[in-house]
Amino acid sequence: LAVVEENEAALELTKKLFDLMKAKEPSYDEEGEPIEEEELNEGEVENVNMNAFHFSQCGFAIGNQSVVTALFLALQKLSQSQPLAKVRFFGKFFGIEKDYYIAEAEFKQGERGSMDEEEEEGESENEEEGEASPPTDKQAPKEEETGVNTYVYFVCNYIGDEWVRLPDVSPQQIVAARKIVKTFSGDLNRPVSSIPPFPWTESVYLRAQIARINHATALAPKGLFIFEEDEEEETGTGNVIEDPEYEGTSLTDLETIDGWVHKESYILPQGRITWWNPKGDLILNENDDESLDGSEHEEELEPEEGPQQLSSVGEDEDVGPYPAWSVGSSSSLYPPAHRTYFVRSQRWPGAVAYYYNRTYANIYIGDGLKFTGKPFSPEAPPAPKAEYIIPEPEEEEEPIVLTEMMDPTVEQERAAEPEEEEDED
Amino acid sequence: LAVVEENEAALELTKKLFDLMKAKEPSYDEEGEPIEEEELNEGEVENVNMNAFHFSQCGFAIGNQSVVTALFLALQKLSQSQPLAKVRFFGKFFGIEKDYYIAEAEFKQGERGSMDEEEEEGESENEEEGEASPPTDKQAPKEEETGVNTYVYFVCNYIGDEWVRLPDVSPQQIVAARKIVKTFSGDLNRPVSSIPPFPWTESVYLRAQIARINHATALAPKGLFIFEEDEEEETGTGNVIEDPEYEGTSLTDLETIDGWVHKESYILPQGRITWWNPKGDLILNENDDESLDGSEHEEELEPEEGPQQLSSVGEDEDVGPYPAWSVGSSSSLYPPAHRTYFVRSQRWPGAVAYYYNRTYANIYIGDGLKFTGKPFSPEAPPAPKAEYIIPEPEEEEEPIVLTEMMDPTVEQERAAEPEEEEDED
Amino acid sequence: MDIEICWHNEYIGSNGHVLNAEEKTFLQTSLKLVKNDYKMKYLFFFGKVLCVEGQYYVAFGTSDSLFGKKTIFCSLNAIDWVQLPEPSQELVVKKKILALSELFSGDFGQEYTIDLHVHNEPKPETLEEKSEHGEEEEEAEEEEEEEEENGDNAVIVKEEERLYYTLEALIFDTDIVPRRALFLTATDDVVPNRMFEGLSLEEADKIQFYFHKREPVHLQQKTLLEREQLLKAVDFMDSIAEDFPKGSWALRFDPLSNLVTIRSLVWPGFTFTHAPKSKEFSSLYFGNLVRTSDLGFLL
Amino acid sequence: MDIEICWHNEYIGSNGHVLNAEEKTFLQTSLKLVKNDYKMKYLFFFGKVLCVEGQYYVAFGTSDSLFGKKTIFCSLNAIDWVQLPEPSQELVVKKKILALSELFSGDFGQEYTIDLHVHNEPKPETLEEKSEHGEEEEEAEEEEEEEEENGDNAVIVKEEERLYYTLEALIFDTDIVPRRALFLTATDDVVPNRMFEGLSLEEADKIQFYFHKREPVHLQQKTLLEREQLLKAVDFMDSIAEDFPKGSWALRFDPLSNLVTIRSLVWPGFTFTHAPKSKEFSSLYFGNLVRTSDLGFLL
Repeated sequence: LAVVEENEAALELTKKLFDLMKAKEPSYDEEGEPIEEEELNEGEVENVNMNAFHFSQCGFAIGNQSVVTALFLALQKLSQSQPLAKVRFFGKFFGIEKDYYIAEAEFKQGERGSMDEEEEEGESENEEEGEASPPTDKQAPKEEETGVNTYVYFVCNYIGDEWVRLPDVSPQQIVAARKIVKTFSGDLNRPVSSIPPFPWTESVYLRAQIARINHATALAPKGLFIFEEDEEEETGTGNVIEDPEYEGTSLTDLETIDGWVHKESYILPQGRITWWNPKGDLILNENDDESLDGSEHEEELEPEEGPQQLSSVGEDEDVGPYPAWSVGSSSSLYPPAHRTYFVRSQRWPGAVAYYYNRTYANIYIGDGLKFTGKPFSPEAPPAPKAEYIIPEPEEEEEPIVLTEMMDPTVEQERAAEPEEEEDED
Repeated sequence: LAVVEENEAALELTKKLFDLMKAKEPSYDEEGEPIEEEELNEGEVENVNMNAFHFSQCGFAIGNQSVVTALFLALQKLSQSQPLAKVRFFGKFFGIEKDYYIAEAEFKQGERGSMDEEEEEGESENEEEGEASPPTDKQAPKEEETGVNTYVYFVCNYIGDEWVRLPDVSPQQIVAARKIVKTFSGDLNRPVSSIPPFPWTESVYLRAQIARINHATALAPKGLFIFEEDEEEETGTGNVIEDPEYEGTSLTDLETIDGWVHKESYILPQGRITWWNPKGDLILNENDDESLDGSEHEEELEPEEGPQQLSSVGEDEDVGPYPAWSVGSSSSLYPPAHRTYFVRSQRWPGAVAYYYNRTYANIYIGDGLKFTGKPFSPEAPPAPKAEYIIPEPEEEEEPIVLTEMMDPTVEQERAAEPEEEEDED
Repeated sequence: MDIEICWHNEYIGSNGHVLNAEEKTFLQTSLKLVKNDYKMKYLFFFGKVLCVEGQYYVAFGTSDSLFGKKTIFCSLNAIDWVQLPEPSQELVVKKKILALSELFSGDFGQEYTIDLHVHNEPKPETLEEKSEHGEEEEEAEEEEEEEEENGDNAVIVKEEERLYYTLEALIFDTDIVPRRALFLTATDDVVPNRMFEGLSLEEADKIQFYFHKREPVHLQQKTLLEREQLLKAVDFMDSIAEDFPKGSWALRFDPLSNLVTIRSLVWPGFTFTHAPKSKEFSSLYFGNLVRTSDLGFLL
Repeated sequence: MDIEICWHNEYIGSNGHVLNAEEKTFLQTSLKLVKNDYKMKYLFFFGKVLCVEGQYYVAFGTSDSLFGKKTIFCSLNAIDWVQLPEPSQELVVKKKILALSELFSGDFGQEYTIDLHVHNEPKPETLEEKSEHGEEEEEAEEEEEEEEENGDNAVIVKEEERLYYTLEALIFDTDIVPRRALFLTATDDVVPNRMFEGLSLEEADKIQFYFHKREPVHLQQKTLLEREQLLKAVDFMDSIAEDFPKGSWALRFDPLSNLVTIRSLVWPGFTFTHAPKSKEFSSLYFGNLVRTSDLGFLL
């Protein structure tokens, strides 16, 4: 038996949760008959409950069962309020003052729309860049509904709060986010004070980190996904579909790192998934694999390359002296078929995926910062105000090829600098 | 942070648990190399962890996660110490002083053996009956390694204690157990003082109740099991095997009672699964289905009949005015495919089965007593020392057919009386 | 509340029942609002009544002192709660209601006909309405009933009323605390004892160290000499060891989880748990709200 | 212990980590034996150090008073525990050991070469043994090392020693309690405060109401006037609000679970949880035992 204690803030949130709970109930205003209200959207919502169980078996947790249930209610409400096809819980970012709960969504075909007022707001706070206007040939254009903007993200500080849609991310924002090391405050509208400066609000920084984390750590069990019409050899970015003949991933593979592949392509140094040729106006269509093949086009610039979608995570570059991934299982007692297997990222601590009997999920719960394995200063800030710097390849086998070209503009500098981080997110 | 507090009894049990934990570790006495000790038996042990999760989603629990893990360790140790093919957790009986944890085991082919000293002990305490000797034609013979003795049961009072093997059960013991209402004490060797008298110790009473509960409440999802070589029509006791083409049970069925079938046949009033003809010396072989067909043999006595193996539980007789089973699911929020479905017995409160995505399990956690739905006195004690009584059919459509026959012996009275309980366990 | 519900679930599992994830979430949320809306000083989640269809979730609270008049709350879905109104039946009717033995239907409005003839026991009349295929004997009874219903000697009560009386009796019988958990102040207020550190291991497995959290009944009947032995500030309640019938509680200490569990044999489904040497204790009811009447046979 | 481990898991989940079912079972069982075998008066499970291979489970205890000399226990499998011997390195070596920044290997016997030259920082020498494909620059360093190892200015220490010193520092920095949870008796004994009923909601979200569970360091430096304001029996420890650098703690109140969570930004992975208005508090560490040194950039 327990005494219920309460305070105002808690009461406020409790009422919001109560509304979520009520929302799932059909109304029965008249005698017995359920009232059909306006048709609600029915997006597919992740089985948070089951996934939370498996994560907890592996030592990772979103929170207790009540938190998980409340989270499901909140995701379900989100999926009903917008024309979403799919919603999953991306994870949680710790902030100094508040945390962010993050939902990853896919809109139904053609229903994505723009961000309405919210996007406008976000854009107006972007003081320097004009990436909403058509891209010039000087600056890598934003990927629209594809690449790093394939998914739309919604965040809230407390489960039960309204979900706030994050703006799409531009290559320049990703490039800038890579250069800073900054703990989140928990306030989306706060400017990010960092060295070097990050000229947008925390919402943009958050969105950029989500993109980096997702493209570096979203994993799938080997064999579950295949490329449609065997385009994998060519581009690594073909349309990926579930293999209808998938029979589960071998437990022997899961005990090592071999059971896991990347579900997403890495973000190129440029800040995009598909390489944009800064030389010409030609914007490469990401589904047009032939145009990506450098040899056929005889471009002067080598396109940037990174690990491909569905490549084995065992091939990922080490984090300093350590392997990029660490595997484990839920049990030392149960026979292999009864264990839940997991893999966690060393580069993005808090990113983890589990596998159990053909089901799997990814989650990220961390401070949103990359671990580089370098002593003391996880990421050395670049010298401020430097002139054009030839990027130094670090910890990499192949030096980056630089060709003779025109004097770079400021924008080109921006696009060029992050190459030191290639492959890492 | 927590202070560890301890007392003697707890310390004793803790050491036993510690030994269980250590047992699972390979020994590394020399430098690094694991030492192979005597070959341990490797029986298949139920995935207690996963099943406990699903049960808890439905509101039923064995205990917290530590209890569940300790239980697995204990079952695993049991499976290694004897030539068992399969072990599952049958459930828990509450006793006044101690509880019983019960494991259900199947021995490997031909390895079952007798109970050694333990059985002898059990038998010696049986003062009146001589069922260890070959059955006479006056008394229904014990089923050997089949029927109510298909499984072997092991019990302990605390997880971590030694498992004690329970003796096989005779028809007379089942018949006697049906007549009494008695809470367990938790002491296997204690005599059962009841009205009418039960002439064996609590271990026999426990074993009889387990048989009654298992044969009444062990369920399987519809479609998972099929009869080998379509013998089902004839006897209801054919060899049951898993359907290799099973694709899961329909969720629509699981939302009602239609998703569930009996995994075991009911125990006949006689106290056996296969009917034994008291008229002649002929003992029916339970696998010889033709011999069971009354019409072919033209016996004078109608064989007793009860609901058959793999029959739908929806056809079970009501418990007084209430349906025998009640169904439910883990969630009102998640879409049907993400829910765990369960069915619980009204007749044996504490017996429950769950289904989730082709997996299922049964468990019993209760006081070992039947609920009859009758006011005040769950089971009216029969008038003591009465002469031969013609059994009155209760709550049944068909009256029982009685044929003219010789004056009954005491044994026949025993065998006849329980007919009032037909179909109920 | 939050913590306690968690705690319940981890441990009361030894009783075979837990609240599942959704129930916990719903209860935590909705009971906070109940406490606030009804201005309860103390609010306790009591358990779950298993009915023929569905269940009742039950909570109770007091708006003033711990021993104050209890308000009983009920919910069908763990979200929407109603306060059960206190019925005003005569004592004789109340007794007959408490003697009803059929399961609760799960419908507040379900009606029960209480026969006030000088019979041995009331009959489960409502049940027969459901069993259409009754035997002749039952039909005969039904006719009898109908007569009674028309006469002055039958009272029709609602399940809501039966629920109130039965829960009141159940809570009266089973709402227990370890010795020293509550404290009687100099001004005769009953308050949680801040100094309470749990029973010792020696105390914890004896039922005389558990008390009914209510105004004492047996205590008044003790001789002055007996009362002399007691600590006024602590022993101001009835010990459950004095409950009738004897043996109506089963106490168990589990060294694995280091917990004492007390089950009521009179009200099967009621479980109380205490972790010795800690402040922690809690109880939960999961049952069909039918009192055991044949304890004599069982024990 | 049992209860606390349960409690940890339900709530520390907000940190992203929990102990899984097997870990809980193993810890509950094996730590009871540790407490008994080593005759610890107080024994606390502290957390889990994530290593390159596997992990170290960590517990610590005192055999006398709460502020007594801490014994640190370590286990690779949560079953078998060893007491970490206290190393006897000179202060200068200890400081260099604490400044090591590479991950722990998961092997007690792993050796680290501590360079005592007047360099800026010790180099992560052990790591290079593993990275076979090092660049020329690193190879050059390795040669340098070898020279040093042969000289008098290098000390080889074992991971066991590094583990002890680092854990000692971590526990010193992070072992915290809410105000009033501990009590200073008239005889200067520190004991758990039986009257502790938790922080109020107003107190609970301010870091000055949380204290280091150790002999105070900053307190002595206060003026008499400042000390006059303090309650001797309660404010006998350092508040974490005085920790340097400022902002090394992130405090959060979650109204949904009604819990305060305090995370250390200096030792990422350390989380303390308190349920306001309850006796409940606990903490757990899940991390790689590397102290953050670039807090200036992060904040």
